[in-house]
Amino acid sequence: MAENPAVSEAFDHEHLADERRSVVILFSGDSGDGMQLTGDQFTNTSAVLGNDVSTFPDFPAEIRAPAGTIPGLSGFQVNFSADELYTAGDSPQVLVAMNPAALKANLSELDSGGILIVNTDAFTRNNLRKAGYDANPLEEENAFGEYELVKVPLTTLTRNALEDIDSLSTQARDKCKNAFALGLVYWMFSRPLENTVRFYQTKFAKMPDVVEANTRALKAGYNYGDTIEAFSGRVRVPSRAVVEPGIYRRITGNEAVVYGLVTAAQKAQLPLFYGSYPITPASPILEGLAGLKNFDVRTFQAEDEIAAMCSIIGASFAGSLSATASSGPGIALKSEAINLAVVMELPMVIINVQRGGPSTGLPTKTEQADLLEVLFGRNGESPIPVVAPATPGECFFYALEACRIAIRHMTPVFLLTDGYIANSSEPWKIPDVDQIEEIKAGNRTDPEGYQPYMREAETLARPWVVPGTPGLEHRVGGLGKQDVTGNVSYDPEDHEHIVKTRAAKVAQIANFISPLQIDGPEEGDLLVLGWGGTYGAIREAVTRCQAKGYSVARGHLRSLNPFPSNLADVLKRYRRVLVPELNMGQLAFLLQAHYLVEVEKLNKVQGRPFQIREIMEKIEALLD
Amino acid sequence: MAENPAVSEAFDHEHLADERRSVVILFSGDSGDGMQLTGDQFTNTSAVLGNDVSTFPDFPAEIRAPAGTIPGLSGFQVNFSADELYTAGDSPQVLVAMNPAALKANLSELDSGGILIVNTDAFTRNNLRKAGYDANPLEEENAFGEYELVKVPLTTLTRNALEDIDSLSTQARDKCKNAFALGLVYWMFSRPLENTVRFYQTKFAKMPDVVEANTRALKAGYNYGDTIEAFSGRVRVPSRAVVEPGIYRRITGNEAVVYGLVTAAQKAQLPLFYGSYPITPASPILEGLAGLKNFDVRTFQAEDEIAAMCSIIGASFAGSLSATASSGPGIALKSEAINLAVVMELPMVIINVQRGGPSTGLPTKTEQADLLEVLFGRNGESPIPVVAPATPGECFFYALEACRIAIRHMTPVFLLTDGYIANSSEPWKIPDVDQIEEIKAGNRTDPEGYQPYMREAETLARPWVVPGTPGLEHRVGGLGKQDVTGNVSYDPEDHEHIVKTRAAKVAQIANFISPLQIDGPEEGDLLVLGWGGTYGAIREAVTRCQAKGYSVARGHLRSLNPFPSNLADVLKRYRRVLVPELNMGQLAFLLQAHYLVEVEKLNKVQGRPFQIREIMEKIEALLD
Amino acid sequence: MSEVMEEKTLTRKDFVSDQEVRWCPGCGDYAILAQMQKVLPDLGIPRENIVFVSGIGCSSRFPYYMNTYGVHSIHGRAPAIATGVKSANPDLSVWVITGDGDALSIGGNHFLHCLRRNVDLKVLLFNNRIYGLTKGQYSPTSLEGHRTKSSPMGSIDYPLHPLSVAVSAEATFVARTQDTNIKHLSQILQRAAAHKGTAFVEIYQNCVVFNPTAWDHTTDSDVKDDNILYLEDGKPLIFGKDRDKGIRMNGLQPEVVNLSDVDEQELIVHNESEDNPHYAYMLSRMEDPHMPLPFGVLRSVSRPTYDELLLDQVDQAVEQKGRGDLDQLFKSGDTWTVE
Amino acid sequence: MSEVMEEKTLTRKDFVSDQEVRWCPGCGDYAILAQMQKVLPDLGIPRENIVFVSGIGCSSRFPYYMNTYGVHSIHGRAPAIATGVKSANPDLSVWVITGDGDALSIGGNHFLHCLRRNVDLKVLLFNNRIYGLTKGQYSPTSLEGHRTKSSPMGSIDYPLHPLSVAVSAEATFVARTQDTNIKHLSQILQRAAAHKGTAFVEIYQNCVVFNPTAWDHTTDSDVKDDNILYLEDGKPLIFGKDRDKGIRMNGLQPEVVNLSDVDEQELIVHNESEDNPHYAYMLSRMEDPHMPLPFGVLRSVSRPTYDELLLDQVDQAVEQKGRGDLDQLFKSGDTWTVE
Ligand SMILES: Cc1ncc(C[n+]2csc(CCOP(=O)(O)OP(=O)(O)O)c2C)c(N)n1
Ligand SMILES: Cc1ncc(C[n+]2csc(CCOP(=O)(O)OP(=O)(O)O)c2C)c(N)n1
Ligand code: SF4
Ligand code: SF4
Ligand SMILES: [Mg+2]
Ligand SMILES: [Mg+2]
Repeated sequence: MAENPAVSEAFDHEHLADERRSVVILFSGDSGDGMQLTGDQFTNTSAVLGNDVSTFPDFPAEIRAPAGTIPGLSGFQVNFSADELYTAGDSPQVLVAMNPAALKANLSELDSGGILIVNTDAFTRNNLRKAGYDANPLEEENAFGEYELVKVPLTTLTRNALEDIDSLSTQARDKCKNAFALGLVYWMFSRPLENTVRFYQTKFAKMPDVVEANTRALKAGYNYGDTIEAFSGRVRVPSRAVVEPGIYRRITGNEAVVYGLVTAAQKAQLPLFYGSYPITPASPILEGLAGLKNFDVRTFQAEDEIAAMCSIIGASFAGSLSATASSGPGIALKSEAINLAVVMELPMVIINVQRGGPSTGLPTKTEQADLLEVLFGRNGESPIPVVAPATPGECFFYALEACRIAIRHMTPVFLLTDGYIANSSEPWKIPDVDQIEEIKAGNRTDPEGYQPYMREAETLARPWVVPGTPGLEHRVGGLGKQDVTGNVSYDPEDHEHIVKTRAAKVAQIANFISPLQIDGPEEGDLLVLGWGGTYGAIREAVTRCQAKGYSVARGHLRSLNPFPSNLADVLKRYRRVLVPELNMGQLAFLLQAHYLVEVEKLNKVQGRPFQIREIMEKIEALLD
Repeated sequence: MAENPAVSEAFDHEHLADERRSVVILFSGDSGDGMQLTGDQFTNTSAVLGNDVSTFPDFPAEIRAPAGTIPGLSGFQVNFSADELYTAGDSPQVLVAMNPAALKANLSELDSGGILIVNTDAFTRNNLRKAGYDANPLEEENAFGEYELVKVPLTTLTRNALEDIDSLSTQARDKCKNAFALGLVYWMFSRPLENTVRFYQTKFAKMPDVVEANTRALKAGYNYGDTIEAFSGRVRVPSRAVVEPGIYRRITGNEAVVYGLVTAAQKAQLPLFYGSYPITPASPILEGLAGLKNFDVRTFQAEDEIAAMCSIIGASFAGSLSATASSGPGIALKSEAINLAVVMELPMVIINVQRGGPSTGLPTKTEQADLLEVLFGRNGESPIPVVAPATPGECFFYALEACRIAIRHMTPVFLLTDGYIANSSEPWKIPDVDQIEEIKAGNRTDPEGYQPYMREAETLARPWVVPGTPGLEHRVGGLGKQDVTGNVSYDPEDHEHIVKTRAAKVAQIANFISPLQIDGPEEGDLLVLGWGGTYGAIREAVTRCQAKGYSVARGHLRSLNPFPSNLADVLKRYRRVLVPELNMGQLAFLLQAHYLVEVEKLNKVQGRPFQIREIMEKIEALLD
Repeated sequence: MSEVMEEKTLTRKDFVSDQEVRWCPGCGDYAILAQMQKVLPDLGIPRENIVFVSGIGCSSRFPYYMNTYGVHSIHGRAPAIATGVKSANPDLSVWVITGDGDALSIGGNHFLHCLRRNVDLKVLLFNNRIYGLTKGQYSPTSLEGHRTKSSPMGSIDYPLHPLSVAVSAEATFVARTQDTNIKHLSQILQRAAAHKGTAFVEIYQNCVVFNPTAWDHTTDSDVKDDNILYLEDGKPLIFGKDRDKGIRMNGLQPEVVNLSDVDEQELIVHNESEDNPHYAYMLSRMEDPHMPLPFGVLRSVSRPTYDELLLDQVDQAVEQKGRGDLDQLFKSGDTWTVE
Repeated sequence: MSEVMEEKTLTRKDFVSDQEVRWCPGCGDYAILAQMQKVLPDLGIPRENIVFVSGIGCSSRFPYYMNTYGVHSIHGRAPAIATGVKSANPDLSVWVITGDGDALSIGGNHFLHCLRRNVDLKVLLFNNRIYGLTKGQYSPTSLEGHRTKSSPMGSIDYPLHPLSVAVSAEATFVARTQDTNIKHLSQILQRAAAHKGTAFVEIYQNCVVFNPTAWDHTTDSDVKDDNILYLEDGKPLIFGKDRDKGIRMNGLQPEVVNLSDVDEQELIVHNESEDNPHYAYMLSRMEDPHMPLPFGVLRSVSRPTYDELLLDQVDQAVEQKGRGDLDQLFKSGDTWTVE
């Protein structure tokens, strides 16, 4: 059914190949080896071919290690499939190791029977030492018994292929070895080259010799596959059979957040003010928005996270849709100012792309350990709605939704994502822009009866009045205040009243959000409840357990504050509740406190996403 | 039994007076009227006389209002008693109102039948207007029917008394009217003047005419009482009968913290480094310590709270006992740096003198709403021990204890107090310095086998090695790390291991702290569980309910993280658990999450402490 | 600023809010408030286009008393909030009210960065050399040795010079005036309002309660004229009760000379628009006891403002790429169609 | 510094830690690390008395590579942490390693305040005019118009001048040097080490990955000698490949002159200990293209340090009140006895 303009005739009658429903490939090499780009190309081509895809880039630790070392590795794992996919796969069936370090670091992950492609040219004494090998493992007998080892002198072959491109230095030519490797992998999985060739043409438009070199290396790699017949056979991963019609693209969580924010601003007919300070893994949101100034996006790279937060308070006060993003240390720094936003009751979105903590922690790794912080990390009683998308694609919808909540309820809103969904990608069905509901952001202009903290009955939202509106001049601040008038007040009853009103306002949002959906039996032995980026692994694990006949259902929370109103009820319908989280049990803690149900916990704090099998094992252990 | 050097013969045979077990007086007037000083003097004199005393100063909101307005009021409530006291009293039996605003703001609090002393001179048209009176209430008939109204032209009388002190301006003489008022109240309760006269002599040592004026006004007030016989009778509040022997003084919570920190440093034989940024109500700790440099106390007034927190990390790294204090907004700002302290595993104490929040909130008012913040207000999994004294006097012991825990377990420790116990005072039995246990702070100097994150078996504490020690050079930081070596590590298992180790280290402190003590039946209908400054009101309420025959017991948590190890067990022994808190239910939330017991809540978020009767009502409602 | 000027002429009263003013009697803040309320009507800016943003401190209560839009924010952060306000709506006239602690202690960094970005804000620093609101601890402008609640043995911090810090932060407008010097104050407020870019004004302000003698040398009629140098653009640096003293360069250093001894030609001629900021810096370092304190505009140069440049980029982007179109954006890059 | 000097002479190797250095190949940080490791043995400070404190950034990994005590702290806060270290133990030699983002963006305030307090710290700012660690956004020293990941249309922030900011923050020692200029770098490190008080050194550092051309004008052999002015105390300001150019004052402004045209006598003579900081400020504002960039020590004056003054107050207090006695303290004020 998939019409695919990029699929040339040549590839349509590939029938000789072995067929597989899905395959996971891990590309691993030095940061300089272009692994992200290579993985990206493979993923795009596969997506365009009609596969479902899911990726997991694993960046090197923040400091660039000297080439050849394990800390300097950059990895890109792609799962592509004929069926629907929810994770980038527990472990690869194909490992492309550009140097000894890549082999050393990843070999243990490779599925037994998997294919191992190594660049033999990189196995020099120096590189072996840097990777921590005493001897060259490629020379050891039977070292790779359980794998299909494909030794390729990638550097040499690439050099040979590009011999006559004189305008390029050897270094520049050597850079093309990833194209050679990609070509080889394309051959293995019967993928067309057009897409990538076109990519080279666009990316290096100003350097025709670089286009030529890469294209040639790519083709050489492809042809090399044909020639050597190294593999036990080519593999075919067919297109998905049933896919919702539409136009698709790949999207990462950070990209989706960027699009979601811009869409919200357009739908609210407001400029978007985005104030932020760079930090891994949130910086791409700033960088993405900085490139969209023609949408009246105003990006402000602040001097620090405090200023970033304050700037969006100011911008919101002055009538912009405004947002900021940060991670770990930066979110902590914002907390004082966030509290001002709570008290001023102004709309804005604070994005926390969670990373491994505490403190500087693991900047490039993922974790879900900031949930309690965003709920409670401020002095006093300070309620803030929290939404958390489950997948890269959902980041679009929930960024938009966070803006909608912020404006409708006049409150700062937290959008919680994490390093995993921020950087990994999945196919995204491009929404019909016209179908997206407008955001009503009408600023009040009528002075009649105006009071700064008067409230809408349904939402308890106060009016958004912006400077420039005659007759509505008013002052707001962080001191204790009287409701309705907004006047500074130290009166005991005024204080208690407004504290409770703020709480009620946020609690009331439950009336506006969808109830928790359950996938599986309506009642039963076990409910697996998740939130955020663990979605794919949980979904897959539960589906597989259901297939095995277990009485297990699954729900995924997208609103962490308030919880959906049916949650209490849902929790009661299962004998046990399991919450898998990439932290020490933060959602579990909240559920116990709120609903007094005992929660089983599956916790992982390793800077890495769950594997499907880890969750399956836990489910089975609980139910066997 | 109370030997009291300050009690002159003259007062020993006061037998004519009516006798009361305890009385609550509220002094209220403009910030400039010297109410704090007046209240303080009355309290000291009463304490020295052998009464138990408990005080509650209520400062004006941070901005000095123009004289005569309600926001400009400064109040000082003192409860003095022949029995043991736990609070400053629910409501006064005597109100001294220096102006119309004081009357307006406090009259409704005065017990029916209470005595109302007003300065009639201050009831000018202007002042009445500022207080919001349309007419002079003193001129209304029966306006004060239920009270004993004593009208005193305080200003005039004071001026008259000081007529011939030419060296003082009228303004300066008028300032003495609080002394006149105090003298009058001294007369009412048969208190000696010596103590206060001595105080004037010391305080105004350099201004003999001021000493003379105040002393004369004081005596004039006293004599005025004798002369007018305005009151239904003088009241005698006898000394306490059974008091633990010892030397006593009055102490506020902030003073006690100062003494606790200095004592800890002396007992650990370390310099005390205190880095802080001024903020209400924590500044007095900085100011107190700044005056104790001869104890090798080094105070650093930082440029902000972040720098303050960072400076104590540096000082701790370099071997000082170190501490900081702040409140609401400042604690929020420190959170990023606190996380560094968690990861560096260095000893230090962070004091949060809680005030009304969120944001700037109610700087001079009390609240307990930062409990969840100190537990969870940091990115990642970041456990910190939290201790909370229950009374001003206990602040001494728990400041000392916080230092002890910090050093023994090599961790930052939170000390949670609040505006109420920080500013209010109680008699404090001066401890025998020699009896206070030393704090073992031995820095490791032996290079043999040293690793920065090697750990003691019992505490999991790492060694405290300070720069200057040869052979133990090492580097620490906020990045993910390997246990034992302390090396930077992004390894999944290393990360999970150290996250769990930090949690275990803090959990293990439960082995070192005393179990929760119960006052009342070992099991029964209701356990009232409190923490922090609500102690007095809870204790008194429970005692009274017990006296009424209710099956109610009481416990007070001083360690909020970890909880005492017997807590789970204690909670099970009562049919219901009630947690009164000055927040929306934070401890209740924790108990539900940890122990899955349903908790009844009594919450008050009014910037004011509980009244005894509020808690009694709740207990009775639950048990009737 | 909005193009459309309001027709109705405003008066002082239009700028007085309904909130009771709550500073200590005698506080210098009153005079500044009064001058501000007097100056604003003359600027021709519609009241609804004016926003006051402050941090925390006695001085920071200011916005409550102005019948305009206002934010009483958090300690030290007003410049960052104001940057957001101005970037969201460059038509607004945005004023930052701050204290010596608010601006130079906790807020030092935001102060620096709003100046260097030249955001079109008017920043008024009420310098009383003390923390007023928290009842009297020393501030970053307190003098060495100052005994306060938190420095009972005297402060050991060297004070910052607000004007020097501002100049070094690339400020395009730097001025000094004083609460009690009502006419001068009002002139300077007008000059600040007229400047496009960050206009920084240090206002000596008397905290009668916690630091009442801080500015005696500039208010006592006996000495003040010898201690203050009123700057006038294009005029030589002359001061003194009898205007008999002047400043000239002696090598690399400025020095005070008697006009009876030297020719006026030798004096430094004030040039507030001197591009190289080191001249303004030199002025900012003139202090008692050896030198008079410059009052007035030390520096006023013109540079594009942050908010201007920000919006320019938006316009440019629209020009280059066309007004943003979501559908186009979503479909940029590789897409595929499922039917 | 400790009075007792270690007997054993240390070598470069003694300062190399066991951690693998992880900067990009070609990064300027390597050279600075190497020079530091070379200079330290000559200072005669026992290794255990040396502490390196850094924030976050590529440059801030520095402490891991030094076999001394070290703290790799959080972004921008190293000066505050170092202040705590030094106050707790003034015997230590404390070095702060920071980047242009770390020191001047998020850390601007602490930077300012440690300088003004004159805490005895050596602060080395590795200026590469970019955020290296977060992969290439513009920094507070990036030039206007600089296109980076976060400024695709060019930066609209005016850059800060680190030396100017330092001077205005009352710095007692201010210097500039460069990663590739090994000999000069090593001299300046020695000078910084010898200074008592905060010694601030800006080091031009090459980020080969994200901003490789930033310092071409000071490294390209064709032009560098015309762009750099090496300061020597007591010597006239002369520069140029052929040392044929000099700087003199023209009214209030410095100007470049050809030595063939003017007498050397007219040139400004460098005086690093000039008390009035406006001379150092003037030097700090000399920039290409019109003026050469001063390298070397711009300012070095002597003032009591914060840590000294702090400990002095402790000593004084002990002298005045006697060594603190807890029992006495507790019993100060009104007490009463119950028997
Ligand atoms: C984060 C934070 N820290 C500390 C405080 C306490 N605080 C309020 S105002 C102030 C200083 C006021 O001094 P200044 O800025 O000079 O203003 P002034 O009161 O003198 O006008 C301080 C320390 C606070 N409100 N918030
Ligand atoms: C609180 C906080 N905000 C942001 C970051 C992300 N971050 C790390 S280093 C850095 C800037 C680095 O630039 P610079 O100080 O110039 O050092 P360089 O890498 O160029 O040596 C940033 C923004 C962080 N680690 N912590
Ligand atoms: S404390 Fe000082 S600055 Fe504050 S209102 Fe009073 S006089 Fe003014
Ligand atoms: S990114 Fe730049 S500064 Fe960082 S290590 Fe690489 S070259 Fe050096
Ligand atoms: Mg001030
Ligand atoms: Mg940099």
